[in-house]
Amino acid sequence: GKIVEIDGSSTVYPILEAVAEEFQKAKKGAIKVTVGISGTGGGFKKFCRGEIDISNASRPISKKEIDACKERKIEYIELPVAYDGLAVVVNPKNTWVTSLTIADLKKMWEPAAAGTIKTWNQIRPEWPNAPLKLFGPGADSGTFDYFTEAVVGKAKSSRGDFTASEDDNVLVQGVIQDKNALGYMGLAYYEENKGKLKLVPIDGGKGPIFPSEKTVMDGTYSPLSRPLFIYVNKDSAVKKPEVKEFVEFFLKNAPILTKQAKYIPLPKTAYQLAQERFTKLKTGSMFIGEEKIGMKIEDLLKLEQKSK
Amino acid sequence: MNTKKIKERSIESLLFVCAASSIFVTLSIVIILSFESYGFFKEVPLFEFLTGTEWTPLFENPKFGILPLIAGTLLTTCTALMVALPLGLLAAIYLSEYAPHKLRETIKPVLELLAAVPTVVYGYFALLFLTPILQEFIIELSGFNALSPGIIIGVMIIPYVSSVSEDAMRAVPMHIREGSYAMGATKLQTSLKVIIPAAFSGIAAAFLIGISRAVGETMVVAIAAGMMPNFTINPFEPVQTLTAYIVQVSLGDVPHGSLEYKTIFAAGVTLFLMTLIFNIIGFWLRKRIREAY
Amino acid sequence: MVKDNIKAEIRNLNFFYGTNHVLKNINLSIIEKKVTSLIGPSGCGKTTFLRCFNRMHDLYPHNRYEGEIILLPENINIISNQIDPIEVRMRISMVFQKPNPFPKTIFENVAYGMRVRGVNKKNVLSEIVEKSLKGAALWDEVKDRIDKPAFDLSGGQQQRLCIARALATNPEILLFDEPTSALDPIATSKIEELIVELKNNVTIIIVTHNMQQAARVSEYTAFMYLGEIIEYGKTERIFTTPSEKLTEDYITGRFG
Amino acid sequence: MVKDNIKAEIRNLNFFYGTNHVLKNINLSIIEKKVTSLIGPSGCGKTTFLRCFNRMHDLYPHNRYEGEIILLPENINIISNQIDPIEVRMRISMVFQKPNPFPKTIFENVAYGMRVRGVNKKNVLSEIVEKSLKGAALWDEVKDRIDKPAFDLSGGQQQRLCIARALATNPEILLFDEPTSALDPIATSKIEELIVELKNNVTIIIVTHNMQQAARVSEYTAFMYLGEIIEYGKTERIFTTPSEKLTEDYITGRFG
Amino acid sequence: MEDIKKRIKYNKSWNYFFLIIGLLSTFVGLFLLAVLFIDLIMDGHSRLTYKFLTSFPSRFPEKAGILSAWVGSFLVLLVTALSAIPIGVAAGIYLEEYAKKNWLTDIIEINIANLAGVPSIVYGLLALGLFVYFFKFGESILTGGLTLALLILPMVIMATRESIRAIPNSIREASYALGATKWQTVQWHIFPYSLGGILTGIIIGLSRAIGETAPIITVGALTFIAFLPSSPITSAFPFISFEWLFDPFTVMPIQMFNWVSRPQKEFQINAAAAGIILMLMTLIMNGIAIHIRYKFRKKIKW
Ligand SMILES: Nc1ncnc2c1ncn2[C@@H]1O[C@H](COP(=O)(O)OP(=O)(O)OP(=O)(O)O)[C@@H](O)[C@H]1O
Ligand SMILES: Nc1ncnc2c1ncn2[C@@H]1O[C@H](COP(=O)(O)OP(=O)(O)OP(=O)(O)O)[C@@H](O)[C@H]1O
Ligand SMILES: [Mg+2]
Ligand SMILES: [Mg+2]
Repeated sequence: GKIVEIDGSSTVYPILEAVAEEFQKAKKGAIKVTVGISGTGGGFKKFCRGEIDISNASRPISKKEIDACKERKIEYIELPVAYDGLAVVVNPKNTWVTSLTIADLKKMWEPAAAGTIKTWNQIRPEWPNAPLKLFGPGADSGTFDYFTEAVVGKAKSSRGDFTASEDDNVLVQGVIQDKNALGYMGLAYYEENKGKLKLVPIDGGKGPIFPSEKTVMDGTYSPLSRPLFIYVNKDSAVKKPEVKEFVEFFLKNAPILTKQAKYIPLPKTAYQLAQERFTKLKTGSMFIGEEKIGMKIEDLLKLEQKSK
Repeated sequence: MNTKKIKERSIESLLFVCAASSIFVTLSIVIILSFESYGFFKEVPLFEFLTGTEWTPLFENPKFGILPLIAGTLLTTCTALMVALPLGLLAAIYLSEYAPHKLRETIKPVLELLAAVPTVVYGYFALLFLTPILQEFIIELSGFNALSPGIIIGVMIIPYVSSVSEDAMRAVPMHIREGSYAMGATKLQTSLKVIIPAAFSGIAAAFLIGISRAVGETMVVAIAAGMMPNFTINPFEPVQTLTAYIVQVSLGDVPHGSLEYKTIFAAGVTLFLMTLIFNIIGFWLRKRIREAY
Repeated sequence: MVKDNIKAEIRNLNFFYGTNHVLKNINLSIIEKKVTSLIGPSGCGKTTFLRCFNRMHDLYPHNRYEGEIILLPENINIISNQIDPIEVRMRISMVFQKPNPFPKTIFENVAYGMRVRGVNKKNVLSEIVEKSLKGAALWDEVKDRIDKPAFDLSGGQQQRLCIARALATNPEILLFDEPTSALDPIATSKIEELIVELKNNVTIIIVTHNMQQAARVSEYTAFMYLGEIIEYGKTERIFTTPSEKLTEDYITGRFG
Repeated sequence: MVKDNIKAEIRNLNFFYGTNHVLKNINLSIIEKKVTSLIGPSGCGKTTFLRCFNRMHDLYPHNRYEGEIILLPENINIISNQIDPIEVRMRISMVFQKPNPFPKTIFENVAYGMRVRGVNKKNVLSEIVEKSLKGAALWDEVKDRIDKPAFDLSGGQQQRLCIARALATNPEILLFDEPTSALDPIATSKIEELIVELKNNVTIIIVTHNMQQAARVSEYTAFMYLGEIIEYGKTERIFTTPSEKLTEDYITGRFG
Repeated sequence: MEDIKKRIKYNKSWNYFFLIIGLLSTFVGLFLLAVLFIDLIMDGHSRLTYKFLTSFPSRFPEKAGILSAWVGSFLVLLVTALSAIPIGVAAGIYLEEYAKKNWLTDIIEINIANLAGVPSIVYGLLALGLFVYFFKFGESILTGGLTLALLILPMVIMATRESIRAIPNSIREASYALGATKWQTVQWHIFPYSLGGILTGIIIGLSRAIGETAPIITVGALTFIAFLPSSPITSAFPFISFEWLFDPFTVMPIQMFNWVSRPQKEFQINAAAAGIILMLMTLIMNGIAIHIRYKFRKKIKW
């Protein structure tokens, strides 16, 4: 049978799942879609081995991954599909934290903090001398990569002594159960557990800002908002009509489906630009293997179009 | 006559091949584990692996000290054993010496259901049900900790401990039991003074099976213990076990061939060797009871 | 000659393994400080009968007693529900067909009965153990290895150890179920001698399939068949002039 | 009177369970179409000796034969490694101490030996089954329930069923290991009668602990003690004028 | 005498005390099991509908179902059963009836005892290396089934051996004494008489396998699958297709795991409902096993 094989980020998974479900319904089961949850890194590794048609990613493809793909002569089309904000949360019983700066976050999370930064008052002296319990996604997830890059300045550069889970719900649970906890996760997970978690506004230089659809879309919630992507194998796009159909279906329905999946859609024009990019089979990454923290996707796409 | 013999021979050979296939399984385990971890130990010195107290293989500056994972494993295992060994042994004594025949025959299979519950179910039960209850009593208990999954694993392995110990106690021939009762002993005296000493090696074997199960349990700790490679002996803190680490990495589906991929095999070898020792000691002990009567 | 006192009086004893009616209306008197032997073909119920005396059947479900076994001089019915089987067993000991020492040392085997009774003082125990082993004619053979495992003894020694174990608690009645059937001729004759000696102090009931053995050791003999006592009397008479045809057939080896 | 032919000749037979030397230098002749009985105290090696004849010991590891059991007239040594034990067992059948029917129907139990030999025709089997059951004096009792499970039969019937099963394959020698020790007197006498009848067609060796039984059914008797044949001869003579002291002690019940 | 009576009383009070302790210990686990089950039912009962069984997973929790999961579980178990049972039973028969005592069979024996105690995740690693990467079966039903087969193989072997061991030697001797060969004895006696125990062991093994999560995760089967594998029966010659063996799959515990990690609360309800069904499956299988054991025990009394 015709199968579209997709794998990658657990963050992007709900969007892909929604698309896959609707697509299969629209095709009345003639085309099968599988969506794996291997994490962004895992997804790219399979993608660059040519095992899957589409890799979904919560960060742009990295330099290493670009090389890996090149080695196997895998060409890819990079398509932004949605925005996500990272929510930094604490336990509702935490009365002292009203906002955090990126510097605060760095102090907590940088590798040097391992084993030394153990209490809240080490971050700011006015905070209590209570143990600082950190929760975050596992090291193989795109969220982890993005957060470390935005906060510490280098992807995967993080202290090791925090409680990690690939399952964001487990993180939510961890923060709910521990008064001294702090964690970060996709905004959707916060939205679903609003009553039980306390959202912390982030001061990226322009004063504390809460993540929301608006602040994410207009770029003010920075640097902890990010675009989400899919990467389509060019060969598949060319040779497998079902893949092409799937991607087109995706881009056409993205505004509604991303919202249903609790993510923030890109502006309409961005989807049109992405569609164009796909039609032209434009390969390569706009990010040239590094993240442009805080840059709006729309601008990037436009920029790219102009430069051509 | 001759075709009959050929038939017999070929059937025997076929059956032998099937029996020997178990060796093939073990060999594949050993080969695959050692092949992949050989690659690992080429890059990470064994000494560092065995003595390092930090395990952060997936980070920017990876550290490959297995001790935190071993500590986590031992911590959850010990907690589990503190639950399973006494309860399992007491249940075994009750079932073997006290319970009426009918009751025993009903309870035993029901008790075995404890081991049949999917471990994912147990995992969330530990995290969402048991941990909050425990936190009522132990304030310093983290949301993720070694204690709660340890207790749940303990409950889960009760049937392994109780059923093998019970078998061992019931293997003590009736005439020995009669000898004791004929002296006017009560059931308790008979159990403690005659049955348990006589079934000792079987009970020890049951304990070893329990240990081996507890060491190897995966999903419960992966969900409820916190995935935090923490070099600690405090059961109130989050920890990561060898098994949970393997699951964590598998959930991220690391690419074949990378160093990260090899780390799970290094952890796997460690796990395999740990259980191997327990399994083999347990095997000899069980064999001894079989030969005794 | 002293007058023969009755030690136990069996009245209308019936026994059932579930629905299997194995002992049928047994009436018998056991004479004090004498040896009474029970003979009869395999499966006739000898073992079942013997085990009624110390309530061994209580260990298994679905077993049912009917009737009375009156222990004298107290005049209590030892198979009644009101009587605690543990109390009965403390007064009536048993030696089994197969030697069944505990997997413990020789000392602990013999001391076991006293320990059960709460005696734990080493010197008291030592004394009793020595006395009992002497009583079972085993002391000389084991006195140097009293702390070795009992399993290391030969079959005959093990059986004598079991006798010593039973003696240690000073029972009023001693039950033997084919005590020599697993033993060689020399061990057998040792145990027979022992039984003859023991009867000076204790009432003995012995089940045996060896009629010569019954003739050698016992004063009274009961012949059982299909769960009934066919004939009972002085051993001499039973073996020389049995009054029942069945008894005669059995002792002349016509069947069994 | 016909001349007594020798059916099997045992020469210097030794047998070891691992290192346990159980049969010691046995020499004996088994007479054709006669009953030979083996008597001796428990553990002397009777069963062990009997099981050499159909190589039953081959089923367990570490067992070792030495010497010869020559089957006549072919003059083959049935315990030699060159001889296939299956071939031996097809010619020499055995009936065990405890009846051991298969958990199958009566018919299938008796037919089993033929099925093993590849006979599967229903009418051939039926004929053989009927003949064998008649030969074992069981036909009348079971002919109406030939397709019922064999386990529903009584002990004595089961034992006769096992005899029928053994007869069905027309063995040259029939081995009996205490075939009546688990049976009641009536069943016992039925089987004894059967054995007396069978010897017209087949050579029989029987182990028994009942000396009267040996006297009743056998022409020849061998007395074993501690793995050796102490005395062998006509049954009459052994029981009336034994030449060995040990034999005399045993048959007069001095031990065993 | 009074002394003795006092002593008996003392001994007996300890005895009763222990009776209660023993009873409590036995029931602690069962109590927890009941709590767990009730907890699951409280959470999940509202989703236990026919539709839940016949729907594919969906992003709308109220529409989502476990069709692909239970079909996947069923097919994986089928592969497991077809591969583990013949090999396991054959191995058990060999070891009990054929094997001579030598170093080789000793090794096999220790080895099986050890395999039974190897953590399931190690089997997952083996399968990852062997089936996924070496034989290139991918993350397919075949891989999943074979992985679980490895896991239950020692259980099947042990169950076979145990139930063969329960057959009295007298039956074997009776058969051999009539001149039967080894295989005839096995075929006509050993196998049929031990079948009850073997089946019981197999079903219990399978009921373990159905709940296994870790090794399946290791081989990488955490996937959104909203379709059924290809049909094993085709309309064209030869009417049977083995394509389904190589199809991707999901199984019950994985589906449950997947739902549990969703942000929406309603998915937790789905997870609980899937948990109930999973537990019911294991309960039913265990029930069947108990039934078979009981029936065979009644049929054959040695
Ligand atoms: N636990 C039991 N349940 C049912 N029936 C039993 C049980 N034990 C024995 N029997 C039956 O009770 C009868 C008497 O058995 P018992 O053991 O008392 O005989 P016995 O005279 O001691 O024989 P033997 O000389 O062989 O030891 C036998 O028919 C036996 O089958
Ligand atoms: N499998 C075995 N391994 C080792 N020794 C054995 C084995 N079977 C029997 N023996 C020993 O061999 C000796 C003879 O045993 P065997 O069974 O032949 O005696 P028997 O004369 O038939 O006795 P019984 O009258 O009690 O049946 C005994 O001392 C016994 O302990
Ligand atoms: Mg008896
Ligand atoms: Mg014998």
